[in-house]
Amino acid sequence: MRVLLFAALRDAAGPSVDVNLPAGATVRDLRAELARVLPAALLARSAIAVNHEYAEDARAVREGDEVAVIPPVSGG
Amino acid sequence: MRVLLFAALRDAAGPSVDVNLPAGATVRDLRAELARVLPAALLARSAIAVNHEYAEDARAVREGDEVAVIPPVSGG
Amino acid sequence: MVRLTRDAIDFAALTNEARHPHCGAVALFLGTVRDLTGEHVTVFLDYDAYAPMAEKKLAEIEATVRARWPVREVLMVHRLGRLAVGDVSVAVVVSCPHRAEAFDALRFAVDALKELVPIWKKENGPDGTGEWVHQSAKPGAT
Amino acid sequence: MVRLTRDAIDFAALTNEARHPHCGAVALFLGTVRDLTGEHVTVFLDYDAYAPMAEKKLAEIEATVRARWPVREVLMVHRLGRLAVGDVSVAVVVSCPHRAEAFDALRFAVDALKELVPIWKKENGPDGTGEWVHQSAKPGAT
Repeated sequence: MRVLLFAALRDAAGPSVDVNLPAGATVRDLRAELARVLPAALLARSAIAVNHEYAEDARAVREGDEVAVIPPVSGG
Repeated sequence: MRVLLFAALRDAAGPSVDVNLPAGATVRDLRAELARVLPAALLARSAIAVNHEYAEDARAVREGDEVAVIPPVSGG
Repeated sequence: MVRLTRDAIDFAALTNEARHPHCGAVALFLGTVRDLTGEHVTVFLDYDAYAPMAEKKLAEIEATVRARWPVREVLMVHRLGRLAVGDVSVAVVVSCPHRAEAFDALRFAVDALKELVPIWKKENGPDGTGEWVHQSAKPGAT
Repeated sequence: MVRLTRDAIDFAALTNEARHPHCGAVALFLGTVRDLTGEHVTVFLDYDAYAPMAEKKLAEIEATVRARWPVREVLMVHRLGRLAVGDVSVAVVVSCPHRAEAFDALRFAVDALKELVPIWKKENGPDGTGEWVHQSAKPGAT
Protein backbone atom coordinates (compact mmCIF):
# COMPACT_ATOMS: atom_id res chain seq x y z
CA MET A 1 0.00 0.00 0.00
CA ARG A 2 1.27 3.43 -0.98
CA VAL A 3 1.18 6.09 1.78
CA LEU A 4 1.44 9.78 0.87
CA LEU A 5 3.84 12.03 2.79
CA PHE A 6 4.01 15.82 3.21
CA ALA A 7 6.18 18.59 4.57
CA ALA A 8 9.08 17.44 6.79
CA LEU A 9 8.11 13.78 6.32
CA ARG A 10 8.33 14.24 2.55
CA ASP A 11 11.77 15.84 2.93
CA ALA A 12 12.83 12.85 5.05
CA ALA A 13 11.41 9.98 3.00
CA GLY A 14 10.07 11.25 -0.33
CA PRO A 15 6.53 11.89 -1.60
CA SER A 16 5.31 8.43 -0.58
CA VAL A 17 6.35 5.15 1.01
CA ASP A 18 5.09 1.65 0.31
CA VAL A 19 4.12 -0.56 3.24
CA ASN A 20 2.88 -4.14 3.39
CA LEU A 21 -0.22 -4.65 5.48
CA PRO A 22 -2.14 -7.90 6.06
CA ALA A 23 -5.85 -8.11 5.31
CA GLY A 24 -7.88 -6.68 8.18
CA ALA A 25 -5.13 -4.24 9.16
CA THR A 26 -5.99 -1.02 10.99
CA VAL A 27 -4.51 2.45 11.21
CA ARG A 28 -2.69 1.22 14.33
CA ASP A 29 -0.99 -1.51 12.29
CA LEU A 30 -0.15 1.03 9.60
CA ARG A 31 1.50 3.29 12.18
CA ALA A 32 3.64 0.38 13.39
CA GLU A 33 4.86 -0.24 9.85
CA LEU A 34 5.48 3.44 9.18
CA ALA A 35 7.55 3.71 12.38
CA ARG A 36 10.18 1.55 10.65
CA VAL A 37 10.79 4.09 7.89
CA LEU A 38 9.73 7.52 9.20
CA PRO A 39 11.11 9.76 11.99
CA ALA A 40 9.32 8.43 15.08
CA ALA A 41 8.86 11.72 16.95
CA LEU A 42 7.18 13.47 14.05
CA LEU A 43 5.14 10.40 13.15
CA ALA A 44 3.81 10.29 16.71
CA ARG A 45 2.59 13.88 16.36
CA SER A 46 1.07 13.19 12.94
CA ALA A 47 -2.45 12.11 12.04
CA ILE A 48 -3.33 9.42 9.52
CA ALA A 49 -5.84 10.30 6.83
CA VAL A 50 -7.85 7.64 4.99
CA ASN A 51 -9.72 8.82 1.92
CA HIS A 52 -9.22 12.49 2.91
CA GLU A 53 -10.58 12.01 6.43
CA TYR A 54 -8.72 11.95 9.75
CA ALA A 55 -8.77 8.33 10.90
CA GLU A 56 -8.74 6.83 14.37
CA ASP A 57 -6.32 4.04 15.23
CA ALA A 58 -9.06 1.38 15.17
CA ARG A 59 -10.16 2.19 11.63
CA ALA A 60 -9.62 -0.53 9.03
CA VAL A 61 -7.31 0.22 6.11
CA ARG A 62 -8.06 -1.55 2.84
CA GLU A 63 -6.36 -1.88 -0.51
CA GLY A 64 -7.60 0.99 -2.68
CA ASP A 65 -7.89 3.48 0.19
CA GLU A 66 -5.98 6.71 -0.27
CA VAL A 67 -3.79 6.89 2.82
CA ALA A 68 -1.64 9.84 3.93
CA VAL A 69 0.39 10.91 6.94
CA ILE A 70 -0.58 14.41 8.10
CA PRO A 71 2.09 16.12 10.21
CA PRO A 72 0.98 19.04 12.43
CA VAL A 73 -0.49 21.57 10.03
CA SER A 74 0.67 25.17 9.73
CA GLY A 75 -1.60 26.80 7.19
CA GLY A 76 -3.08 30.22 7.57
CA MET B 1 -26.72 78.57 28.13
CA ARG B 2 -27.05 77.02 24.68
CA VAL B 3 -27.49 73.23 24.59
CA LEU B 4 -26.89 71.30 21.35
CA LEU B 5 -29.43 68.72 20.18
CA PHE B 6 -29.18 65.80 17.74
CA ALA B 7 -31.25 63.21 15.91
CA ALA B 8 -34.85 62.89 17.16
CA LEU B 9 -34.34 65.63 19.74
CA ARG B 10 -33.22 67.98 16.98
CA ASP B 11 -36.30 67.07 14.94
CA ALA B 12 -38.45 67.84 18.02
CA ALA B 13 -36.86 71.08 19.20
CA GLY B 14 -34.30 72.33 16.67
CA PRO B 15 -30.50 72.27 16.61
CA SER B 16 -30.21 73.81 20.07
CA VAL B 17 -32.19 75.14 23.01
CA ASP B 18 -31.31 77.91 25.45
CA VAL B 19 -31.72 77.27 29.16
CA ASN B 20 -31.14 79.50 32.16
CA LEU B 21 -29.03 77.99 34.92
CA PRO B 22 -27.89 79.59 38.17
CA ALA B 23 -24.23 79.75 39.11
CA GLY B 24 -23.08 76.43 40.61
CA ALA B 25 -25.59 74.42 38.59
CA THR B 26 -24.95 70.77 37.81
CA VAL B 27 -25.88 68.39 35.01
CA ARG B 28 -28.80 67.32 37.23
CA ASP B 29 -30.10 70.90 37.27
CA LEU B 30 -29.63 71.12 33.53
CA ARG B 31 -31.68 67.96 33.01
CA ALA B 32 -34.50 69.45 35.09
CA GLU B 33 -34.55 72.53 32.89
CA LEU B 34 -34.35 70.50 29.67
CA ALA B 35 -37.31 68.37 30.81
CA ARG B 36 -39.51 71.47 30.36
CA VAL B 37 -38.78 71.70 26.64
CA LEU B 38 -37.72 68.23 25.41
CA PRO B 39 -39.62 64.91 25.14
CA ALA B 40 -39.18 63.42 28.61
CA ALA B 41 -38.90 59.75 27.66
CA LEU B 42 -36.11 60.31 25.16
CA LEU B 43 -34.34 62.81 27.43
CA ALA B 44 -34.30 60.21 30.21
CA ARG B 45 -32.53 57.78 27.87
CA SER B 46 -30.07 60.42 26.70
CA ALA B 47 -26.67 61.32 28.08
CA ILE B 48 -25.41 64.84 28.66
CA ALA B 49 -22.03 65.75 27.19
CA VAL B 50 -19.96 68.61 28.57
CA ASN B 51 -17.00 69.66 26.45
CA HIS B 52 -17.23 66.46 24.34
CA GLU B 53 -17.22 64.16 27.36
CA TYR B 54 -20.09 62.15 28.85
CA ALA B 55 -20.95 63.89 32.13
CA GLU B 56 -22.37 62.50 35.38
CA ASP B 57 -25.31 64.21 37.04
CA ALA B 58 -23.15 65.73 39.79
CA ARG B 59 -20.79 67.48 37.36
CA ALA B 60 -20.83 71.29 37.43
CA VAL B 61 -21.89 73.12 34.28
CA ARG B 62 -20.37 76.55 33.71
CA GLU B 63 -20.89 79.36 31.24
CA GLY B 64 -18.60 78.70 28.31
CA ASP B 65 -18.91 74.90 28.47
CA GLU B 66 -20.05 73.20 25.26
CA VAL B 67 -23.08 71.23 26.34
CA ALA B 68 -25.04 68.69 24.27
CA VAL B 69 -27.78 66.12 24.74
CA ILE B 70 -26.75 62.73 23.34
CA PRO B 71 -29.68 60.43 22.60
CA PRO B 72 -28.97 56.69 22.34
CA VAL B 73 -26.42 56.39 19.56
CA SER B 74 -26.86 54.24 16.46
CA GLY B 75 -23.65 54.55 14.50
CA GLY B 76 -21.94 51.64 12.84
CA MET C 1 -6.20 56.84 12.50
CA VAL C 2 -9.84 57.82 12.88
CA ARG C 3 -11.97 59.80 10.46
CA LEU C 4 -15.49 60.91 9.67
CA THR C 5 -16.20 61.24 5.97
CA ARG C 6 -18.99 62.02 3.55
CA ASP C 7 -17.27 60.07 0.77
CA ALA C 8 -17.45 56.37 -0.01
CA ILE C 9 -15.10 54.35 2.21
CA ASP C 10 -12.25 52.63 0.34
CA PHE C 11 -11.93 49.61 2.61
CA ALA C 12 -9.30 47.95 0.42
CA ALA C 13 -6.98 50.95 0.75
CA LEU C 14 -7.57 51.03 4.51
CA THR C 15 -6.81 47.32 4.80
CA ASN C 16 -3.63 47.68 2.79
CA GLU C 17 -2.64 50.62 4.97
CA ALA C 18 -2.92 48.35 8.02
CA ARG C 19 -0.71 45.57 6.62
CA HIS C 20 2.82 45.41 7.98
CA PRO C 21 5.74 42.94 7.75
CA HIS C 22 5.68 42.43 11.54
CA CYS C 23 1.98 41.52 11.45
CA GLY C 24 0.64 38.09 10.55
CA ALA C 25 -2.99 39.04 11.07
CA VAL C 26 -5.21 41.75 9.64
CA ALA C 27 -8.89 41.87 10.59
CA LEU C 28 -11.50 44.10 8.99
CA PHE C 29 -15.08 44.87 9.92
CA LEU C 30 -17.48 46.56 7.50
CA GLY C 31 -20.86 47.84 8.56
CA THR C 32 -23.14 47.91 5.51
CA VAL C 33 -26.64 49.30 5.11
CA ARG C 34 -29.20 46.53 5.55
CA ASP C 35 -32.48 46.56 3.66
CA LEU C 36 -34.42 44.82 6.43
CA THR C 37 -34.56 45.32 10.20
CA GLY C 38 -37.09 42.77 11.33
CA GLU C 39 -40.17 43.58 9.24
CA HIS C 40 -39.01 47.14 8.66
CA VAL C 41 -37.88 47.98 5.11
CA THR C 42 -35.09 50.55 4.66
CA VAL C 43 -34.57 52.34 1.36
CA PHE C 44 -31.77 54.65 2.46
CA LEU C 45 -30.16 55.89 5.67
CA ASP C 46 -29.09 59.32 6.82
CA TYR C 47 -26.15 59.38 9.23
CA ASP C 48 -25.52 62.41 11.40
CA ALA C 49 -22.86 62.99 14.05
CA TYR C 50 -21.86 65.37 16.78
CA ALA C 51 -18.62 65.59 14.86
CA PRO C 52 -16.06 67.01 17.32
CA MET C 53 -17.16 64.65 20.08
CA ALA C 54 -17.39 61.71 17.68
CA GLU C 55 -13.81 62.28 16.55
CA LYS C 56 -12.65 62.57 20.16
CA LYS C 57 -14.41 59.35 21.14
CA LEU C 58 -13.00 57.50 18.13
CA ALA C 59 -9.50 58.68 19.04
CA GLU C 60 -10.04 57.51 22.63
CA ILE C 61 -11.11 54.08 21.39
CA GLU C 62 -8.00 53.89 19.20
CA ALA C 63 -5.86 54.77 22.24
CA THR C 64 -7.56 52.12 24.37
CA VAL C 65 -7.09 49.46 21.69
CA ARG C 66 -3.41 50.38 21.41
CA ALA C 67 -3.00 50.19 25.18
CA ARG C 68 -4.64 46.77 25.47
CA TRP C 69 -3.38 44.90 22.43
CA PRO C 70 -0.14 44.85 20.41
CA VAL C 71 -1.75 46.41 17.36
CA ARG C 72 0.38 47.95 14.66
CA GLU C 73 -2.48 49.86 13.07
CA VAL C 74 -6.05 50.53 14.06
CA LEU C 75 -8.06 52.47 11.48
CA MET C 76 -11.66 53.55 12.04
CA VAL C 77 -13.63 55.44 9.41
CA HIS C 78 -17.34 56.27 9.68
CA ARG C 79 -19.35 57.69 6.84
CA LEU C 80 -21.95 60.46 7.30
CA GLY C 81 -24.76 61.71 5.09
CA ARG C 82 -27.12 59.72 2.89
CA LEU C 83 -26.29 56.05 2.24
CA ALA C 84 -28.05 53.54 0.02
CA VAL C 85 -28.72 49.90 0.85
CA GLY C 86 -25.46 47.97 0.60
CA ASP C 87 -23.20 50.98 1.14
CA VAL C 88 -20.40 50.76 3.68
CA SER C 89 -21.23 52.93 6.70
CA VAL C 90 -18.20 52.06 8.81
CA ALA C 91 -14.87 50.30 8.37
CA VAL C 92 -12.59 49.24 11.22
CA VAL C 93 -9.33 47.42 10.56
CA VAL C 94 -6.57 46.28 12.89
CA SER C 95 -3.23 44.57 12.31
CA CYS C 96 -1.41 42.52 14.92
CA PRO C 97 1.42 39.99 15.06
CA HIS C 98 -1.06 37.17 15.81
CA ARG C 99 -4.69 36.48 15.03
CA ALA C 100 -6.20 36.14 18.51
CA GLU C 101 -5.13 39.69 19.33
CA ALA C 102 -6.48 40.96 16.03
CA PHE C 103 -9.91 39.37 16.59
CA ASP C 104 -10.16 40.67 20.16
CA ALA C 105 -8.98 44.17 19.27
CA LEU C 106 -11.31 44.44 16.27
CA ARG C 107 -14.35 43.32 18.19
CA PHE C 108 -13.61 45.66 21.08
CA ALA C 109 -13.15 48.60 18.73
CA VAL C 110 -16.39 47.98 16.84
CA ASP C 111 -18.42 47.37 20.00
CA ALA C 112 -17.01 50.53 21.62
CA LEU C 113 -17.73 52.55 18.50
CA LYS C 114 -21.36 51.42 18.49
CA GLU C 115 -21.74 52.16 22.18
CA LEU C 116 -19.88 55.42 22.68
CA VAL C 117 -19.53 57.45 19.49
CA PRO C 118 -22.25 60.10 19.02
CA ILE C 119 -23.46 59.12 15.57
CA TRP C 120 -27.10 58.49 14.70
CA LYS C 121 -28.87 56.95 11.77
CA LYS C 122 -32.30 57.71 10.40
CA GLU C 123 -34.00 54.83 8.59
CA ASN C 124 -35.98 56.00 5.61
CA GLY C 125 -38.67 53.64 4.37
CA PRO C 126 -40.41 53.22 1.01
CA ASP C 127 -43.41 55.33 2.14
CA GLY C 128 -41.27 58.44 2.58
CA THR C 129 -41.23 58.26 6.37
CA GLY C 130 -37.98 58.38 8.30
CA GLU C 131 -37.19 57.53 11.89
CA TRP C 132 -34.07 58.10 13.97
CA VAL C 133 -32.80 54.90 15.52
CA HIS C 134 -32.42 55.25 19.29
CA GLN C 135 -32.49 51.61 20.31
CA SER C 136 -29.36 51.35 22.40
CA ALA C 137 -29.06 52.21 26.08
CA LYS C 138 -28.08 55.64 27.36
CA PRO C 139 -24.66 56.35 25.85
CA GLY C 140 -21.48 56.80 27.85
CA ALA C 141 -20.11 55.40 31.06
CA THR C 142 -22.88 56.63 33.38
CA MET D 1 -16.85 29.09 -1.57
CA VAL D 2 -13.47 27.61 -0.78
CA ARG D 3 -10.39 27.60 -2.98
CA LEU D 4 -6.68 26.87 -3.06
CA THR D 5 -4.73 29.11 -5.40
CA ARG D 6 -1.18 29.84 -6.52
CA ASP D 7 -2.14 33.39 -7.50
CA ALA D 8 -2.24 36.52 -5.35
CA ILE D 9 -5.45 36.73 -3.32
CA ASP D 10 -7.73 39.64 -4.28
CA PHE D 11 -9.23 40.23 -0.83
CA ALA D 12 -11.16 43.31 -1.96
CA ALA D 13 -13.01 41.31 -4.62
CA LEU D 14 -13.73 38.54 -2.09
CA THR D 15 -15.05 41.05 0.42
CA ASN D 16 -17.28 42.66 -2.17
CA GLU D 17 -18.51 39.22 -3.18
CA ALA D 18 -19.62 38.64 0.43
CA ARG D 19 -21.58 41.89 0.75
CA HIS D 20 -25.35 41.58 0.54
CA PRO D 21 -28.35 43.89 1.12
CA HIS D 22 -29.64 41.59 3.89
CA CYS D 23 -26.30 41.75 5.72
CA GLY D 24 -25.25 44.60 7.98
CA ALA D 25 -21.90 43.05 8.88
CA VAL D 26 -18.97 41.81 6.83
CA ALA D 27 -15.85 40.55 8.59
CA LEU D 28 -12.56 39.71 6.89
CA PHE D 29 -9.42 38.01 8.15
CA LEU D 30 -6.15 38.16 6.26
CA GLY D 31 -3.16 36.05 7.18
CA THR D 32 -0.01 37.79 5.97
CA VAL D 33 3.58 36.58 5.92
CA ARG D 34 5.41 37.87 8.99
CA ASP D 35 9.11 38.70 8.86
CA LEU D 36 9.75 37.69 12.47
CA THR D 37 8.68 34.69 14.57
CA GLY D 38 10.29 35.33 17.92
CA GLU D 39 13.99 35.76 17.05
CA HIS D 40 13.58 33.84 13.82
CA VAL D 41 13.85 35.89 10.60
CA THR D 42 11.77 34.80 7.60
CA VAL D 43 12.65 35.91 4.07
CA PHE D 44 10.01 33.92 2.22
CA LEU D 45 7.60 31.05 2.85
CA ASP D 46 6.70 27.99 0.83
CA TYR D 47 3.17 26.69 1.33
CA ASP D 48 2.27 23.14 0.37
CA ALA D 49 -1.01 21.30 0.74
CA TYR D 50 -2.53 17.86 0.47
CA ALA D 51 -4.86 19.52 -2.00
CA PRO D 52 -7.88 17.19 -2.29
CA MET D 53 -8.12 16.74 1.48
CA ALA D 54 -7.51 20.46 2.10
CA GLU D 55 -10.38 21.36 -0.23
CA LYS D 56 -12.62 18.80 1.46
CA LYS D 57 -11.78 20.14 4.94
CA LEU D 58 -12.34 23.74 3.83
CA ALA D 59 -15.72 22.77 2.42
CA GLU D 60 -16.62 21.03 5.70
CA ILE D 61 -15.68 24.15 7.66
CA GLU D 62 -17.86 26.25 5.36
CA ALA D 63 -20.74 23.83 5.95
CA THR D 64 -20.25 23.95 9.72
CA VAL D 65 -20.18 27.75 9.70
CA ARG D 66 -23.38 27.83 7.65
CA ALA D 67 -25.06 25.39 10.04
CA ARG D 68 -24.12 27.35 13.16
CA TRP D 69 -24.54 30.99 12.12
CA PRO D 70 -26.88 32.88 9.79
CA VAL D 71 -24.13 33.67 7.30
CA ARG D 72 -24.96 34.77 3.81
CA GLU D 73 -21.50 34.12 2.42
CA VAL D 74 -18.43 32.45 3.77
CA LEU D 75 -15.42 32.58 1.48
CA MET D 76 -12.09 30.93 2.28
CA VAL D 77 -9.10 31.15 -0.03
CA HIS D 78 -5.63 29.84 0.82
CA ARG D 79 -2.59 30.54 -1.29
CA LEU D 80 0.07 27.91 -2.07
CA GLY D 81 3.60 28.17 -3.38
CA ARG D 82 6.26 30.74 -2.58
CA LEU D 83 5.18 33.89 -0.72
CA ALA D 84 7.22 36.94 0.22
CA VAL D 85 7.04 38.83 3.50
CA GLY D 86 3.81 40.84 3.58
CA ASP D 87 1.95 38.67 1.08
CA VAL D 88 -1.55 37.46 1.90
CA SER D 89 -1.47 33.71 2.57
CA VAL D 90 -5.13 33.29 3.48
CA ALA D 91 -8.33 35.30 3.31
CA VAL D 92 -11.57 34.40 5.08
CA VAL D 93 -14.64 36.60 4.84
CA VAL D 94 -18.15 36.18 6.19
CA SER D 95 -21.29 38.27 5.89
CA CYS D 96 -24.17 38.16 8.36
CA PRO D 97 -27.21 40.25 9.26
CA HIS D 98 -25.56 41.36 12.54
CA ARG D 99 -22.03 41.85 13.75
CA ALA D 100 -21.84 39.44 16.70
CA GLU D 101 -22.60 36.53 14.38
CA ALA D 102 -20.05 37.75 11.86
CA PHE D 103 -17.29 37.98 14.47
CA ASP D 104 -18.06 34.55 15.90
CA ALA D 105 -18.36 32.87 12.50
CA LEU D 106 -15.15 34.44 11.20
CA ARG D 107 -13.13 33.45 14.24
CA PHE D 108 -14.45 29.90 14.16
CA ALA D 109 -13.66 29.54 10.47
CA VAL D 110 -10.11 30.83 10.80
CA ASP D 111 -9.37 28.75 13.91
CA ALA D 112 -10.77 25.61 12.26
CA LEU D 113 -8.77 26.26 9.11
CA LYS D 114 -5.55 26.55 11.11
CA GLU D 115 -6.34 23.39 13.06
CA LEU D 116 -7.78 21.02 10.48
CA VAL D 117 -6.73 21.86 6.92
CA PRO D 118 -3.67 19.94 5.69
CA ILE D 119 -1.51 22.85 4.59
CA TRP D 120 2.08 23.38 5.71
CA LYS D 121 4.51 26.24 5.54
CA LYS D 122 8.27 26.16 5.30
CA GLU D 123 10.02 29.19 6.73
CA ASN D 124 13.05 30.16 4.69
CA GLY D 125 15.64 32.30 6.45
CA PRO D 126 18.33 34.70 5.21
CA ASP D 127 21.04 31.99 5.48
CA GLY D 128 19.36 29.79 2.85
CA THR D 129 18.00 27.29 5.36
CA GLY D 130 14.34 26.31 5.40
CA GLU D 131 12.27 24.52 7.99
CA TRP D 132 8.76 23.13 7.88
CA VAL D 133 6.59 24.49 10.67
CA HIS D 134 5.04 21.67 12.69
CA GLN D 135 4.25 23.49 15.89
CA SER D 136 0.60 22.68 16.33
CA ALA D 137 -0.84 19.57 17.96
CA LYS D 138 -1.69 16.42 16.06
CA PRO D 139 -4.29 17.46 13.46
CA GLY D 140 -7.83 16.19 13.36
CA ALA D 141 -10.37 15.15 15.92
CA THR D 142 -8.39 12.29 17.45
